[in-house]
Amino acid sequence: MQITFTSFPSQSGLRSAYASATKHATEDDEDAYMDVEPFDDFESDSSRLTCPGETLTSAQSFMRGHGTYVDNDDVISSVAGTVERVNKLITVRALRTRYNPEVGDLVIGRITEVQPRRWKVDANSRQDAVLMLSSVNLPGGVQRRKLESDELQMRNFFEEGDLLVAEVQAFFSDGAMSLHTRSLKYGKLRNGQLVTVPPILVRRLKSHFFSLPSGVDLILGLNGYIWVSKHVKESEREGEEGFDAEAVYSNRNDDIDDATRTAIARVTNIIRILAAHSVPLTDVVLLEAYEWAVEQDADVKGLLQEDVSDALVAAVTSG
Amino acid sequence: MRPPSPSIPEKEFLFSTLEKSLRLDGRGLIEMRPLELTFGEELGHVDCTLGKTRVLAQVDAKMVRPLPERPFEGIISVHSEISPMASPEYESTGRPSDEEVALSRMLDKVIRRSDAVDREALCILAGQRVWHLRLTIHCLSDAGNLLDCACMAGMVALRHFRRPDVEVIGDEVTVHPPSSRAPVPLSLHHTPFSLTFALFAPSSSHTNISSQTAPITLLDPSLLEQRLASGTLSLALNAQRELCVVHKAGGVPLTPEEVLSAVNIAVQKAKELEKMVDARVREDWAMKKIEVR
Amino acid sequence: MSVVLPGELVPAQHVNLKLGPGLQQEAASQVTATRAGILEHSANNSRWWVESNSRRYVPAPQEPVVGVITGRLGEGWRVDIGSAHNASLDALAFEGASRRNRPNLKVGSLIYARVSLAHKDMEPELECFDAQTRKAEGFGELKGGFLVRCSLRMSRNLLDPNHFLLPLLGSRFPLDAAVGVNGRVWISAKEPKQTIAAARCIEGADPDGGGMDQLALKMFLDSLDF
Amino acid sequence: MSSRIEILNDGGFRSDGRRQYELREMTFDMAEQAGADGSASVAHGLTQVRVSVFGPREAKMRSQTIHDRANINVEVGIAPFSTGDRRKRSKGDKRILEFASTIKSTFEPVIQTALYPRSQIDIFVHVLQQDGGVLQACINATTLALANAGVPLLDFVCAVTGGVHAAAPMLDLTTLEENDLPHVTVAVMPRTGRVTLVSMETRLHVDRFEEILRLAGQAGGVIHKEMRAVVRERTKGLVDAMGAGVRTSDFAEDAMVADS
Repeated sequence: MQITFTSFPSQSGLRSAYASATKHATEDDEDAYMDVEPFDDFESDSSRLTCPGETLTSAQSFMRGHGTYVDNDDVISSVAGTVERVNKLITVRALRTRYNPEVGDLVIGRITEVQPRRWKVDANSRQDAVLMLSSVNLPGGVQRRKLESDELQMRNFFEEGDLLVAEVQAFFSDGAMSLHTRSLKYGKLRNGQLVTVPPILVRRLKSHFFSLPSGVDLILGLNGYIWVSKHVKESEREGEEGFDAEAVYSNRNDDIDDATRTAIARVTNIIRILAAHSVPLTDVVLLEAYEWAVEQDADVKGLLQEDVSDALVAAVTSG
Repeated sequence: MRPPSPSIPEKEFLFSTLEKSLRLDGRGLIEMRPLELTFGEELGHVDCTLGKTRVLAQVDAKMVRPLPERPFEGIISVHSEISPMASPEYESTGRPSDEEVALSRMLDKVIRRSDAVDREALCILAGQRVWHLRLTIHCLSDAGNLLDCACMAGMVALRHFRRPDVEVIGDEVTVHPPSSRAPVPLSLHHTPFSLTFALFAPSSSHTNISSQTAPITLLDPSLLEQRLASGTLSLALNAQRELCVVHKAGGVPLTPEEVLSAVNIAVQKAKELEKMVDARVREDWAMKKIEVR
Repeated sequence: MSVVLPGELVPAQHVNLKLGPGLQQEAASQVTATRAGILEHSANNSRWWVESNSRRYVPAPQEPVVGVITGRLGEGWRVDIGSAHNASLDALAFEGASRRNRPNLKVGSLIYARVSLAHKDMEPELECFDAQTRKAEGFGELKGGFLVRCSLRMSRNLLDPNHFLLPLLGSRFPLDAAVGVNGRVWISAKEPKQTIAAARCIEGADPDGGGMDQLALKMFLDSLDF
Repeated sequence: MSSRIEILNDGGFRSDGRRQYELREMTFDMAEQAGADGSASVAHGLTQVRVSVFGPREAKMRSQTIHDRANINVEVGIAPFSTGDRRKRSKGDKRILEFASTIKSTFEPVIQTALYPRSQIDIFVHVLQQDGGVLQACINATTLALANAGVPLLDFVCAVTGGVHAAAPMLDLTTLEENDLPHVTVAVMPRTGRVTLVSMETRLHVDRFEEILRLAGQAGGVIHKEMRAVVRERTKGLVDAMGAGVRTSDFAEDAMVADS
């Protein structure tokens, strides 16, 4: 008996790049995708792909990591992605997923809720992160004692909708992460705009803060949130002694001139283009892309046109 | 306040007994709780109990104008509602609960979609007058497997019900009161019975649902069994080996053989139920002395 | 034996009168029943109460109860004991518990505890030790076994040393039981079959269930396989 | 009216020219939808469904959180223009609610919910065109959307509809055929070949049911192959795109550190 399908002409021209409209498949077909090669030559092929439900290896000789589960002595993949192996540990990394936090990660988040002695922060993770009142810098310096009045004026520091940059401090027992902003690098974000990209495109770098020429600062959050803002001169940053609560928790933007606004918009569009083409974002890539865009003298809006953005990606990736 | 989910010792004890094929109330795995049917004064009024689960069903008929798109067919409507009186599990909130949706859809499928009642036989005068049957299901108490009990009550009520005899001369319709002419039973194509199996994943690791060994299947789950089961399989079928509804959404995955073996068990049970229901309805009719002549 | 209905006047009089469940004093010397049941009094007529059966537990101090942990509550747990409100159980109310060493209870764990505070305007509170001696005295987490739910009357009967059921079961097989007056009885025997038999006997003997007397229950027990 | 049309003619062809066991053209589209964590469009012939998945994310209502696993929320919308008779169905329609609850309970044991305590996974299903096999399209689209969102699944869930015309079983029915024939929707988990969903609402003899159940199980395997091919193609596309960007020594070093 044969199970076959299709009777209508395929219209794949109308569909996107990932659409499939297969003409014919029968049960007797050679299974082209059934590459159940022995696990030994796995090392040679560093980017082996897998899908949910595919058996990867035996559970007796390997340990299961993220993205896998064990059933009947088999390690089986539970996500679609690339198989990675470290010694005996097998993990599958999904290519599109929410942010998986680790302690020490730099993230950008948005306040969703003000609760007693804590803020809830959306950081593109499986649960909202928690920012304790005790984990933020309060006016008056580090040595200052907590006051009950702080609890009553929490909205003066952060309120719903505020964006902030913070570091993952620890995890609660249920897996929710707790953040802290106890460094002058961290805190409320102003003078710019947010771009979101798939978290996998932001890898861990030596520094996640950097400046592009023409006065644009970038913060690459590991959770895929990226902050593009007006450059703040080193000297103008608030020093340790002169912790100025008014400035740190201010809700007002500084004056931003038109050139800077254009530059911010250009960087934002570049990030959007690179993310749409799944190009991992690093300082080098971004700088190169920015220089290319300036060189081409393309207007900010024009970057988003398909031919221009393809050329941009080609320029950046070909090297 | 909803009662909390069963405690860990209850859960573990139930699983350990099921591995030994024991049930907490002493039943076998595919044994139903005793079914009792109590008929009311009126025809089409039945109180159906399955263990401590209890459902009341009542049928009445009135003459209405048929729907314009179906001039030759009578109308059947089923009303069901799970009120908080059935169990503290149910709360009276605006949106119907999942159980309520499942129950009303099951009743709809078993009684209306399966074509149990001959709708054309409910037509009195084409396009002018048809019978409108209204079946109301009251869930009085839920001690597990409310679904089967409600379907059973509904079907038995339809079996037990008799509508007044009518006579049509030309365009004139005469309804004969029960005192002058015996009311007539509904014309039913068949009687489907709903049978629900609770499925339990084998072995102690209940998280791992795709294990190779066969899951434990038990018929007519009690409240605790129902709450702890990892999935149910509901079948509705008649004594003529015809399936009317199969509903298994998620839960432990089964091999086709396991599904079919459950179907075969259900076939046997349906035959037994048919026999019992038939006997009970006849017995009650005989007692009520409906026949005038 | 006299049956009273709610609203009936009760001839309870004593210089040191103490009223139990189901009775209420309205005027100076007028006592009325608030519950239907059998009116009982102590030998010297000082204590009066109405013996009735229900399934809803109203907490009273010092009563032993079986509860299910439903969640964490600050330093302790929230416990369902079948009353109108969840009870709270402090993590330190256990034998040998300290800030460092607290019992490991999960959501869904069963505990045997005593009601330490029951007030109509407050959440009931539980403790798993004797507050004076700080000894467990049988209270604590119940591991394994099975939980049987019965009427309040049945659980009170089971606590009565003269009641036949537990000695009868004990004569057939070894059995651990923790009886809560909130209509929950935890039982544990070696074999699951024995636990099932015990559970079915409790249900059979329940005045609100099978209602079997000693003789009938003995026959019922003999018919079971354990 | 529909009974006037021959379901299966003497030559063994169905009303749309297919053979008994022939499935309609399938289109699986996993292109991203802005904002959603994963999405997919699936078409079986003229039936077309789109599914977006959001999450795992913070639960919108705290009362819905489950302390030891993620809560799954399914909402189904049926476009009024999806059928011939343009009809707006209200959100409280029992049939739609049952549909949503069927999808929810099908995926609840397949998603590894225990990995995400107190989170919520939202699945929004939109039926854009109906021509038979709507449940099958919804299940397949949900599987792909979940895979696309990187939500861990025990296996694919692949669904197909089967029916019987006078003792002749057939697969992947159109609305015309569904109106006339008893039909069953079966979803299989291909790795073990077990069925996780069986849904039938029409009268069918037990023996015929058996035949269809087995046939649909096999057809599920065929659909699985197609779905897997699409997921692989998409994964490969993303991996290649990302690989193309890796060339700065600086980054490669960091990537190594991150991976180990």
